[in-house]
Amino acid sequence: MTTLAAAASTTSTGEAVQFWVLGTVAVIGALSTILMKKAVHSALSLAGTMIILAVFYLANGAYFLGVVQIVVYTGAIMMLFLFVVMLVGVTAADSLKDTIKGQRWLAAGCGLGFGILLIAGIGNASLKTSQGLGTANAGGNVEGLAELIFTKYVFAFEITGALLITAAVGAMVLTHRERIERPATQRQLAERRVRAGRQLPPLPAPGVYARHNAVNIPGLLPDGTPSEHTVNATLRGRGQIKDVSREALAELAALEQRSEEWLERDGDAEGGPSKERTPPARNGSAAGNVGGTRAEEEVT
Amino acid sequence: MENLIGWLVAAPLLGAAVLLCGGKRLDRLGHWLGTLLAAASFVIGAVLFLDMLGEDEHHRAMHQHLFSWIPVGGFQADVAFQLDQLSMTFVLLITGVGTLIHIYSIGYMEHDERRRRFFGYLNLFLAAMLLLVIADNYLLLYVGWEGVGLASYLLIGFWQHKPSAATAAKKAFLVNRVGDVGLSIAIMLMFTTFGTFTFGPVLEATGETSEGKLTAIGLMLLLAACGKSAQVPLQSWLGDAMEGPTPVSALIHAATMVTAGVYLITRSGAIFNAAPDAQTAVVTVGAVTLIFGAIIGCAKDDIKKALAGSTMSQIGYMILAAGLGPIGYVFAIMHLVTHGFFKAGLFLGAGSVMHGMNDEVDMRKYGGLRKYMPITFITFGLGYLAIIGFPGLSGFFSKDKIIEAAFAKGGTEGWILGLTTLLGAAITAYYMTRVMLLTFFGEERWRNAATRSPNAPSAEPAAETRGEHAEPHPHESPKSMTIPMIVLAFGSVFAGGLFSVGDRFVHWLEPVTGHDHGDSPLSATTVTLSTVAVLIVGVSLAWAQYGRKPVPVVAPRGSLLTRAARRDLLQDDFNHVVLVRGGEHLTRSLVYVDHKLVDGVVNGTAASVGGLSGRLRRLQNGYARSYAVSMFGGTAVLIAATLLMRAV
Amino acid sequence: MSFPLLTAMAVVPAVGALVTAAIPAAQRTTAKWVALLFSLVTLVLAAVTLVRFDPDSEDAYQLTESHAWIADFGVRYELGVDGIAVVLVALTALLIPFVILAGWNDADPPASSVHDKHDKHVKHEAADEVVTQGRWRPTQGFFALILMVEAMVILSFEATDVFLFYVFFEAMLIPMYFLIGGFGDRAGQLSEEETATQRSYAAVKFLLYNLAGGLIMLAAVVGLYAVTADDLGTGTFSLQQIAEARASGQLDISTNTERLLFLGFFFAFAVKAPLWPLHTWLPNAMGESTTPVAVLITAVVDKVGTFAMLRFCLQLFPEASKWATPVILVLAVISIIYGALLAVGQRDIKRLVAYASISHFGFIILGIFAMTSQGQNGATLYMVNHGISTAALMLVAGFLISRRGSRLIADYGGVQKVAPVLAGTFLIGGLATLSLPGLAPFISEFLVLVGTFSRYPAIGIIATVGIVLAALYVLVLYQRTMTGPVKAGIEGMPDLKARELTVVVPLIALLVFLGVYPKPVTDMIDPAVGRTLSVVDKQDPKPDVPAQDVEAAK
Amino acid sequence: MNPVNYLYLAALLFTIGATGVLLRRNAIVVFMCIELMLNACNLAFVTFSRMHGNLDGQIMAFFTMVVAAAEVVIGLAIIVSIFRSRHSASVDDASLMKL
Repeated sequence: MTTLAAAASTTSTGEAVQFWVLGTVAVIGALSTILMKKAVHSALSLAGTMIILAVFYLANGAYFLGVVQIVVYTGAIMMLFLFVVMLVGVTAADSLKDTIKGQRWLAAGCGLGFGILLIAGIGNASLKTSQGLGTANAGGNVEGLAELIFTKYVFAFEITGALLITAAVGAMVLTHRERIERPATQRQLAERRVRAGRQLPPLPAPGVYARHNAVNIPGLLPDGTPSEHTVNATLRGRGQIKDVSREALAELAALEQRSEEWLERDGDAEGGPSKERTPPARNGSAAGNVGGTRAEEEVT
Repeated sequence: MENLIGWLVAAPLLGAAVLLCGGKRLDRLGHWLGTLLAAASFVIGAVLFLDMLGEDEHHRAMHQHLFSWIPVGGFQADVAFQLDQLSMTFVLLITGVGTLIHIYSIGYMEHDERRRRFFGYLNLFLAAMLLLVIADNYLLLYVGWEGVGLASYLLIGFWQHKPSAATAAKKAFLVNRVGDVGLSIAIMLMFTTFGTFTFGPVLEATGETSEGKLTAIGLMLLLAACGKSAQVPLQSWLGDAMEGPTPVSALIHAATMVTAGVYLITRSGAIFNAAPDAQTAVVTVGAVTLIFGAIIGCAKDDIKKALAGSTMSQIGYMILAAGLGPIGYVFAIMHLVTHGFFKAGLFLGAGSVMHGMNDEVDMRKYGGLRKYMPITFITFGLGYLAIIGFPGLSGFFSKDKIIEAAFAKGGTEGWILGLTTLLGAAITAYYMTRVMLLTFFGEERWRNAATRSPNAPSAEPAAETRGEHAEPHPHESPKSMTIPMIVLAFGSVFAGGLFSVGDRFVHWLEPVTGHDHGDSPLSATTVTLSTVAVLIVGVSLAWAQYGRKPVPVVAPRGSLLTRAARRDLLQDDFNHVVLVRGGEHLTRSLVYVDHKLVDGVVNGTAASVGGLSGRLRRLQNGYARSYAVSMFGGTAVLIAATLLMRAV
Repeated sequence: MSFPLLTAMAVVPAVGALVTAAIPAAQRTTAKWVALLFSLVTLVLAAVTLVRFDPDSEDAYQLTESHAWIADFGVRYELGVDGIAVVLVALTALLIPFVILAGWNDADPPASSVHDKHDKHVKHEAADEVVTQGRWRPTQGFFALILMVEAMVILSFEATDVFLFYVFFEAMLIPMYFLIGGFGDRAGQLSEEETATQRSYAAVKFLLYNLAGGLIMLAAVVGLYAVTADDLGTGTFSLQQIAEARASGQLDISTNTERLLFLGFFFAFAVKAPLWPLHTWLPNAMGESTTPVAVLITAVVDKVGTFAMLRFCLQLFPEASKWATPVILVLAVISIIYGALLAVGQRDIKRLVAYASISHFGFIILGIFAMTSQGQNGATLYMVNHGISTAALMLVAGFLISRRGSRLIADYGGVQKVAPVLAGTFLIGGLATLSLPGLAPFISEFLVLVGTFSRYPAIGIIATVGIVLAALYVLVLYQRTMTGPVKAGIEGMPDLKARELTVVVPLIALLVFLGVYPKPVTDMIDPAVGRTLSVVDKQDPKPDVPAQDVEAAK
Repeated sequence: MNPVNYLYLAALLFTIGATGVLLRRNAIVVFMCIELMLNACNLAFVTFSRMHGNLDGQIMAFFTMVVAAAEVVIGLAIIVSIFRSRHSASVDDASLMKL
């Protein structure tokens, strides 16, 4: 009953409030969609806008559409977007500074003019009266739609179905990578590498052995500087590399300093070592081991 | 009989064609062929003359219609000939003198390897000249008119390897071309006025037209005459034309071609009679040239150039006479004929002198030659007496008649003209005596004139072949050269008398040109006496200057007038500064304009289009987003449009 | 339906072009002979046409052929010749063999070309040419293109359907473009690369100018169709139909429309027959291309422009033509003087001839628009004579250039001494160009002048100045190149060879013959011109004192 | 309150979405913006159906959703394959239309 009331032609104040609040939010969402630096954020704000739209559908008495909006759009399509964003592993922030000269101002100008035009158009269109969907939705909104779809719009419906299937197939075709030539054998790969002349051995593994083994941590070269090759390109692109070379050195320095202290107070060895040995043990890393071994020597 | 007329032209034309196309194999006897054909055409002329004498004097004109030349609508030009007394006079003069000069050239051009071509050109000239005088319409006359121009171009520039010769030839042709423009405009005027340009109808129709048109035609004809006959202001080419071989100077630039202008004016007498203003113009031109040429003649040291000056002034006489109208036509022609004789003779004499003097042309390096080349001396001397109008010789009669006619013009104009002609006669006497004295009398300056400048103004290549020795050995010329001189000398002695006894010549030409004795303020005798008087003055002046005291080998600086006269009275300088320089600048600048402006406009547009497209191309930067912007903007515009439409 | 002579005349060279192009690269000489053969066959056909053509028959066009082509747009394949067209077709057919003969060696690979200055350069360049463009066959292409041009020119002379004419008028540009851009005489003062760039510049300029004209004309053609469609119900391009409709008053185009259409057509033709200030493509094109091609341009292709003015501009738009006459006459006079003056200023022989041609085209246009029988007869005659005389002069100049390997006048001097025959022919060509009486061009030029003078005296008189200037540039050219002391590089220059003589002598003979007895040609032209004038309904101005009447009075 | 406000909201969202399409270079984000635009349209549809009192608008919205789903599937697939080949999901990197 209440829903019916909501669908009535005269919009209740409640709806008005709802409109103004959510409308504002929707606009903000839309704006942030186009202004956010990172695609992910845009996607999320767009999703928000869509949910609000879904609410508006409901408020306009289009229950079916409202639900579909949430399920299909927000649920499926936006998720699809997110997946793609992840897949593409967006070289994240695409800067908003325009490559084409004046494009931004042109776009803004066009947008503004266009908006003004649209609104002006709607404004001077005579849309005063609005009889609600009361009668149309009398037999239930879904039934009403179904009736139309399967009678009046049946062909359009069928064709749309065909379209969907085609789209699915097309998507598969497009995304499916066709192998044009036989996969290169290991020998060929090796030869190619030699011919290319860079990085003859296989790429070094990420992580600093026995201390870190996460993929996002570059391995260290003998001189202690991080090696670029050790981390995945995507991660590098995202700038999600955790450089630990500094802290390793810092720890070494700290340890030496502590060992100084050890050498000073030589006399008392009771209990102290056990207490002292814990901090190196806490981080079970190479440095730690070194420290540890040295400690054992000291013990013996 | 009338069918023979065509052959007058055909014979030499044939000769020209054969000689010029014949190639080397004709070198051996080419000159004989040429001479033969010239003679042939003279014989034909003579035959026709006799035949003509048979007729009574008003039906002597013969006609021959060969074929319709340019039949276009109302414009009907035929190739047809008309041989009346006037034409006949010219035919005889041209062929006669022409033949003689052919003979002379055989000797003169002996050492030139291109003699065959020379004779070819001479024949071509004869053909053109004859066509000029026997044509029965102005257009055909025009053909001959330009034909002689071409021949003169080829002959003046015969020694083409000499830049001076080539330039002179070009100059002659160009100046003549200016005159030809006059003639062609005259023809157009006739066509528009009378619808035809055949002599008969045009000259008969003059009565019906406005005087203005006739004056215009007359002036245009005068322009043509000035070009061809080297009258002021188009006289400048004649002096340079002396670059050509001497026989050419004798034939073309003394006896025949240069007199074509006189023929034209006399032929168009009817037009001029009806257009007094045009006549005045003619007379003025004649008078001016008369003095102009005479002055130049006094100053030149180059014997041929001096004679050229005198030619100018003598033709000035003729033009003046022709300008006098019916009073003068006959005497103009008469003087023309006598002049043809003695001037040709003089030139041949000069040629003979140069022949004997290693082609030295500077009279100051002659002197005392009478002993060495007697025949030349005598013939030249007779020619000299004739031209200065020594009583009894032909020049006397003709020139005297012209002076009379000038007075007979009547009024102040008559007086002015008369006195001018008298003055001219005096100057003529002066400069001819000068030439005579410098060349044949006085001490032998060529002896001490040890070295001559290797390139004298008109050194002829034959000289190089003969080799340059410091001191020339004057010698008499071969028979082939002397005989024509002798013949011409006879002509210059007796022709005048022959013509004027019992006014034969007057009666002969009257039916064509018409004649009336004006009313001379002076009696014939007074005129004659005054002529003789001025003659004596002139001669004695010259004697005083060149006969008594020795002549410097290097010309003295001389008075301003002399220096101007040496430079053809600055005519050339004027032409050079105004026409040549100006023309060069004009063309240069036009070339620039064409390249930069006319072309630049086009290239400019092309460039701008290219630039524009380049800019537009930048919009297509390949970024999907900027395309999207334009799409979006487009949509916006569409919406705006629809909204506006709904609003309206 | 008799034998389609006109079509045949166009088809033969076209086929010839294909055959020539198909000949394998090796038999270069065969290709030449084949091309020559086909051009000669065309010449024979042209002769037959001349005989079959009856000057004083009533109907405007003879030997007509008419087939439907694009029925929807009333476009028909209509051929037919009047006196003017038949003469010009004959001229084209006559000149092409000479062009081919003259260009006998011009398209050979450079290595085999007699050459003095760029010799090494050219040789090695030729070497890598062989390497690079292996199957490219310049010689075959050259002659094939020439024949192609011939076919198209002939068709555009014969077409009586405006659209058909337009098609070939434009199509002509393509082979011409390749002829100009592809084959230069290796006589430039610059390096091969620079000359190549220059050549392509010239070719592109040629193409752009003419295309621009052509496109404007296309607009006019469409407009014409629209107009006819409006008035006659069904649109047509047929010259006869339109003329008849005009005569019967069934078709009356509003003044402004007519003027616009006229301008559209005239612009194209004015570009083609370079009229100042649209002339600047000609000197480049003629300067850079080989001499035979230059002859082809000025003596044959450009004639289409002037011819089309006479046939289309005047007959389709008489009123507009009269309206535009004053301006056009002024432009023509400017062309005459301007072209002559620039010719005087040139340093390059071929460019000099080019500017001379501009001056001559000025005369032609002057004659056409003087609208007098003398003027138009003269103009048509001028087209023929100018074709022959320019061909003579230009080809001899080409022989000269090929000997010395330079186009600059300054590089020559005293040729007359070493190669008298060459000099002689050159002089005759030059004299023809300055229209000396006794040679053909004199008659046409004088007719044009008289025709103009009788209606527009002032313009006529100004135009006569062109005569003097012509004498100036020709004689200066002759003096600088042929006379004077022998220049270095000239000594031992060979005189004309047999092949070259066979090219030049007939042309000169023709010049002399037409100069003495032009009647056969004028008889052909006169009726056609009369017809044109009647379309424009202009009569010759009457002389104010007809001398005949005077005689009658006596 | 008048349901027209929903339309205004829809317009606003649509414009924001469109602007986002123009602004962002990350293909995925661009896609999200497109989704946003589609949703704005849906809202409009639903609102219209309410105003006209029939369900056709909702049907339209329904179809829009379906089509959007299909479009997203394909689009993302394309993005993935592009990323595989070019190691970037930026729209500008794919500026191959320019020669």
